[in-house]
Amino acid sequence: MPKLSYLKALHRALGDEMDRDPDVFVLGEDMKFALTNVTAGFLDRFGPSRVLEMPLTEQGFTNFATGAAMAGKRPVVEFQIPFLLLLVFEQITNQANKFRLMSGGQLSVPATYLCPAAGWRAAWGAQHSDQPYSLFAHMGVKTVLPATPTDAYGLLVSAIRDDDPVVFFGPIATMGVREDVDYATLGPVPLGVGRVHRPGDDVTVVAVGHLVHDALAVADELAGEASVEVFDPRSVYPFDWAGLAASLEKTGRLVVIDDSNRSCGLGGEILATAAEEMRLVAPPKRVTRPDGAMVGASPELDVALQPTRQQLAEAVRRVLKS
Amino acid sequence: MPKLSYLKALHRALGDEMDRDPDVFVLGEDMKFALTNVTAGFLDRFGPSRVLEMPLTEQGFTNFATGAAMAGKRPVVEFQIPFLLLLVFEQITNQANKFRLMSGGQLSVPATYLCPAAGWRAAWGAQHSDQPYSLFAHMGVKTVLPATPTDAYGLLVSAIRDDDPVVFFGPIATMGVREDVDYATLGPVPLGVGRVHRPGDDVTVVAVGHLVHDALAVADELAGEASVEVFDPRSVYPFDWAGLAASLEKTGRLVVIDDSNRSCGLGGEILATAAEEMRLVAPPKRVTRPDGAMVGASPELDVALQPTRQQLAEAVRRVLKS
Amino acid sequence: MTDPVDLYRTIRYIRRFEERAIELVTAGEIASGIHPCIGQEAVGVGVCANLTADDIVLSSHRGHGHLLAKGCDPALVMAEMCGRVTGIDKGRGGSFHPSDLRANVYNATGTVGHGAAIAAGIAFTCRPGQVVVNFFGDGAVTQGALLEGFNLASLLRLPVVYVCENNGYATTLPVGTAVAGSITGRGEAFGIPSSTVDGQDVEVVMAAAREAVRRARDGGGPTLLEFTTYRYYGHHTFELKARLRYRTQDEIDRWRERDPLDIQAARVPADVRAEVDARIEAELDEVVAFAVGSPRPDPVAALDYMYTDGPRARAGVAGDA
Amino acid sequence: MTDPVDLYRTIRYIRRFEERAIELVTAGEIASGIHPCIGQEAVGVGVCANLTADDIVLSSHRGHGHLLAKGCDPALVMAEMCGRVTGIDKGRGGSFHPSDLRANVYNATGTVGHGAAIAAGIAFTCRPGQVVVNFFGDGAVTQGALLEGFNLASLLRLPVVYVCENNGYATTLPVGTAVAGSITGRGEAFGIPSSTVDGQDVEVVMAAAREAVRRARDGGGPTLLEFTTYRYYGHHTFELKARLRYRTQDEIDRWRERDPLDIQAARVPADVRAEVDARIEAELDEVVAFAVGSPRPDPVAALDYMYTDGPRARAGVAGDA
Ligand SMILES: Cc1ncc(C[n+]2csc(CCOP(=O)(O)OP(=O)(O)O)c2C)c(N)n1
Ligand SMILES: Cc1ncc(C[n+]2csc(CCOP(=O)(O)OP(=O)(O)O)c2C)c(N)n1
Ligand SMILES: [Mg+2]
Ligand SMILES: [Mg+2]
Repeated sequence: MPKLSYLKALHRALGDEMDRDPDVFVLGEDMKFALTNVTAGFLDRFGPSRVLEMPLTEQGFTNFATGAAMAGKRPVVEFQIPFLLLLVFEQITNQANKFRLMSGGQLSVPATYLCPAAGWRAAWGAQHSDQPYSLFAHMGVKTVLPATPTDAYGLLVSAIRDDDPVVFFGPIATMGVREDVDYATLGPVPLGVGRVHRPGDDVTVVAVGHLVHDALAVADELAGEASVEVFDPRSVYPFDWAGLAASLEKTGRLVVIDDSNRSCGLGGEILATAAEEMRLVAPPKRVTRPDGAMVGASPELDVALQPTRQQLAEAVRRVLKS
Repeated sequence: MPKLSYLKALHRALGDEMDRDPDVFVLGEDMKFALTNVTAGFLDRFGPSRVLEMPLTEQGFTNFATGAAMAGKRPVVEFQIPFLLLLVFEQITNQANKFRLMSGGQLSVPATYLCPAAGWRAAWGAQHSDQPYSLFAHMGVKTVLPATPTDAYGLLVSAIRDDDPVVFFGPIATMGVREDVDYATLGPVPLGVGRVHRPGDDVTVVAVGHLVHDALAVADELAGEASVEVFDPRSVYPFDWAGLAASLEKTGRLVVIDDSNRSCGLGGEILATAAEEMRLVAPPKRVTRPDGAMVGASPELDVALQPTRQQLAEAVRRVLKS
Repeated sequence: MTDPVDLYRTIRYIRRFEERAIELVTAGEIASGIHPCIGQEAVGVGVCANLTADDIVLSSHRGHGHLLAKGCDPALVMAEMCGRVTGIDKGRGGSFHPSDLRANVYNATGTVGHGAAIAAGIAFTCRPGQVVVNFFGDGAVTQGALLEGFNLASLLRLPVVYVCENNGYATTLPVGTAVAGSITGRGEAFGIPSSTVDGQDVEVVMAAAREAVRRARDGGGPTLLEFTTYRYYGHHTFELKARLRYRTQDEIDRWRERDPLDIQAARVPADVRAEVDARIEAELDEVVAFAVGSPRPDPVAALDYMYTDGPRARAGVAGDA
Repeated sequence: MTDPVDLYRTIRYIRRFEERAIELVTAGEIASGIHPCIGQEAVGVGVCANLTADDIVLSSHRGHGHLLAKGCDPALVMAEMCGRVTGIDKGRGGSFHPSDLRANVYNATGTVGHGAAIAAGIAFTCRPGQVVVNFFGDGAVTQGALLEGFNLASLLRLPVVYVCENNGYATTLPVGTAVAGSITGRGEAFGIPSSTVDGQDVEVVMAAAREAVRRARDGGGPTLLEFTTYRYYGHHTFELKARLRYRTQDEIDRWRERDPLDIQAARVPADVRAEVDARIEAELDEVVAFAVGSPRPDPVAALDYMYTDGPRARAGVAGDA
């Protein structure tokens, strides 16, 4: 079977949707030369009226997408750097995401915000390496963070077809991930539905984004000691609480590995909801970035600020002991 | 003793700091006529070079404050509406708050962002009634949310004197709160240090902002049934984890009431940290706004979207039973 | 809708509609208060006189006049302002951020100035000949996002007419102390034809807008029209209680001498006016009765309309969702 | 620093400094890669020639030339680019966002265009006669926040010189397709004297900047100078690997014919140049040796410098903080 990379999956998903639905169009910076490669060849394939080159005007073109979406189009807005989603935070969370309610359901804003470059950029400086997905979850914006090429394909398709704003985070660290796929089986993956990558009985490890692959490696490494279930929610918001509850019914033990900042991050939300509403026989643990981590200053420091397999293995061992 | 209102406490704290330190100045919209009343009379008292009237240019004047702060001033930037802090989210979290690290400690950004109008505005529409403090905590920006006039005075003074950016949230619902104070005793309140408003043995209720007053009322109401400790962290970030741990050592039971959105909010962070690191003899509970709540559309709906005393009383009773 | 009597009727209607609305604010029926456009009616009326039902309007927080001029049902608009479920937005938009797709009035964002790029995005979807009008104030031109919208509209040569209602103030801030350079200069900087026009005479407004609308219809791209005008009642009805000293009574009186209603009234015979006025009063009685008589939203519906589909937001307490 | 030889020396130094830096990128010593300013050196040198040690520079992501022209220690700048603790920012700023208060060079923000208002804020604190220069590119003028900065600087009549290095591209985007209207028109819209000047001849740059700096010193407020220039090496060193077809070799060659180094070299006798060049090579050997020989940051210090005081951030795992 052919190998599909995560980046190619994004390219294919967007292209397929643009083939399928003439209302879908893409806009962003350096579109013409497809700097991120997501839109490679799209200008020739779909023409300049559906591949819009935008100036260095993020708030402007995010609002532009909102207008086009209210009027019936399905814009996909590409952001090359995660902090650009902070720059347009108000436009997405306080405008695009609220207009449907404010209009009493008259209109919707089917816009997709695609960041195919979330997370660490070595030495680019502390402003370029954030993982702001928890912020969008807090504001109630649909947010996805797929880990594999198949899920990236399926969730980008679903995000584009969704009638509400959806933020799609593709971690830099996953862009090269490759997977054997039968193209015929590629299809939409529903928002808010997680996936058990590896079943287990002793402890549930919730991992998101590129850390899913680290969690699987740690699960293998610990195979002799314990049976680890690896659960990937795939969507940050809405979150698959039922899927998590089902896993905890079985294991009763929880460790989360999450690349977002610790305080008020996704990892905390998962621990909180589990502690409040689900079966836990031992105190849960999370492995995250530090509070308000500033990643990107220099490679040596950056590595120390991101969750590691060793930290996860250690946390799993502790949770199993307690 | 004279009664001091929360709003007057802000006015007094800012005025006292401007008297004490010539580097402190205030900027924002409608300064000249002190629309929020925080700066009432300041133009005559301190002159136009320290009370800067700003156009409808939030990102511009937030960056302006960053520049002035890097150069040694202590700007206090007023925002009349909470969503304006979303509009300048990138300027505060990704610029002002990171410049110290990026400069290797050469410079700091002693700016204070004062929102004396956080939370619900009846019928102003879904864009004007947010409580975005958890977002700043996630990004590691020092953030305070005092509940009483004395704490408002003390934390605004500390925020202004702090050498890092600090966001100050004053809930609309507290502006009218009045307290007997001996002006001589008014003084700085340290960031990151909470306060036990009412000691108790059976359950710890963590309440923030205007909800502290509701929590105290509920504690009274439940006095016959249980001894409720009411803990007010006062700062959202850094959080007084030691203070919370001390309270839970005693009670082992936790309920949080928090006006922020549920998912990835402060309430969740408190439950998560307690579940992971502190003594809990029963599952904790939180009373919050719903996920991604859109408050402000209409009074009837808005009331249904904000935490109530009944919800808190019910949660406390459940936690005591379990 | 370019006949002098029609123009008079619409101005008069908006004037009386808002005067009745102010009564409802005082009576506590409009919880938000309102941003009255009284004194500025000629701008919305003169501009919209050039529009068809197919054309699109993106309004501002001071938008009641735009909505009525564009053809929204006054009863449903008043019901919306009163937060009733019968309102154009089922009571979820309120006075500040109305939208009414039946009349092609899109959501007025609360983020001042940001409508400019939203309007550009809507214009990007327009059929040939269809036009988008975006109304905003003098304060909006100091918001960078508005200028980003100008750049996009000009680069893509979009059919947008940008209408700046320069009423002299952003809340309490005089335009002269907020806007370095000029408002029209901001349009010209982006290659957008820009001009300053008297906003008190509806026929002058109509003529200036006609040219801009034609340019947009013919694929000539955006235009910026700055209309000089004035709001008698202040920024928001809170000024009825809190007297702010940012302007003098003398200034208000001078502007009232060029009242848009008087100017247009002078072009309509007295007997015709009497008839028009009487009918308006009768209609407004029904409008107010409908609005005040309509039901308020049910709290159990507080999470409705948040999302088109998918799971509903979790409630603020576990268990009950 | 206005003598032709000094100007030549600084241009030559920057050119060779970056050529050596590119070698270090290839060698893996500069992990971020760099945004070379090679081809644009005359702008930073000509502008900074008018500044005193007391004046302040706010640079951009393409800032090595600005730093050296303002008098930063090249060894410490190179060490910073290599992420070493001996760097101007202890290895926390890197190549893209350097600051060096010893030379009054403030933090270059990574958010393109946002330096304009930061510069205004710094200028607000300036002593009479002190000046702030903010460098940015042609792409920055399409960022609304930059225009908000222009408005504030003009309203407050602040001593800022805005220097736009128009090198024709924002990454791959040609300025003509990004900027509707003109760059200088954006300054004029805010009442800021604005002009377009040749950026390849350092003496022409210096003369244009002299006037702007004098205006700022004398309390005359901000100026916008647009310098037409060009970067030979592309946006970032990743273009050394990934050949992007957004410009032609022919275009690059035509610009090289007006190379700022050649233009200034022609004004300096060959023997003098030979001596200058030799000394630069010797110095750069030491600069590179110092940078590469310096220690990298210790991971245990990853949370240092985040806050001035108060509790440290919690670690990513409970227990060990
Ligand atoms: C970005 C932003 N800043 C501030 C506000 C608060 N605000 C609402 S209306 C207004 C004044 C707007 O003035 P102008 O644009 O002249 O319109 P006018 O009220 O005069 O019609 C302000 C400051 C807001 N809603 N959005
Ligand atoms: C607000 C923002 N948008 C996008 C980027 C990514 N980015 C970094 S440099 C750059 C191009 C800047 O072009 P220009 O301003 O002309 O400066 P030049 O690189 O040509 O010197 C872009 C798009 C950014 N850092 N900030
Ligand atoms: Mg106005
Ligand atoms: Mg450029």
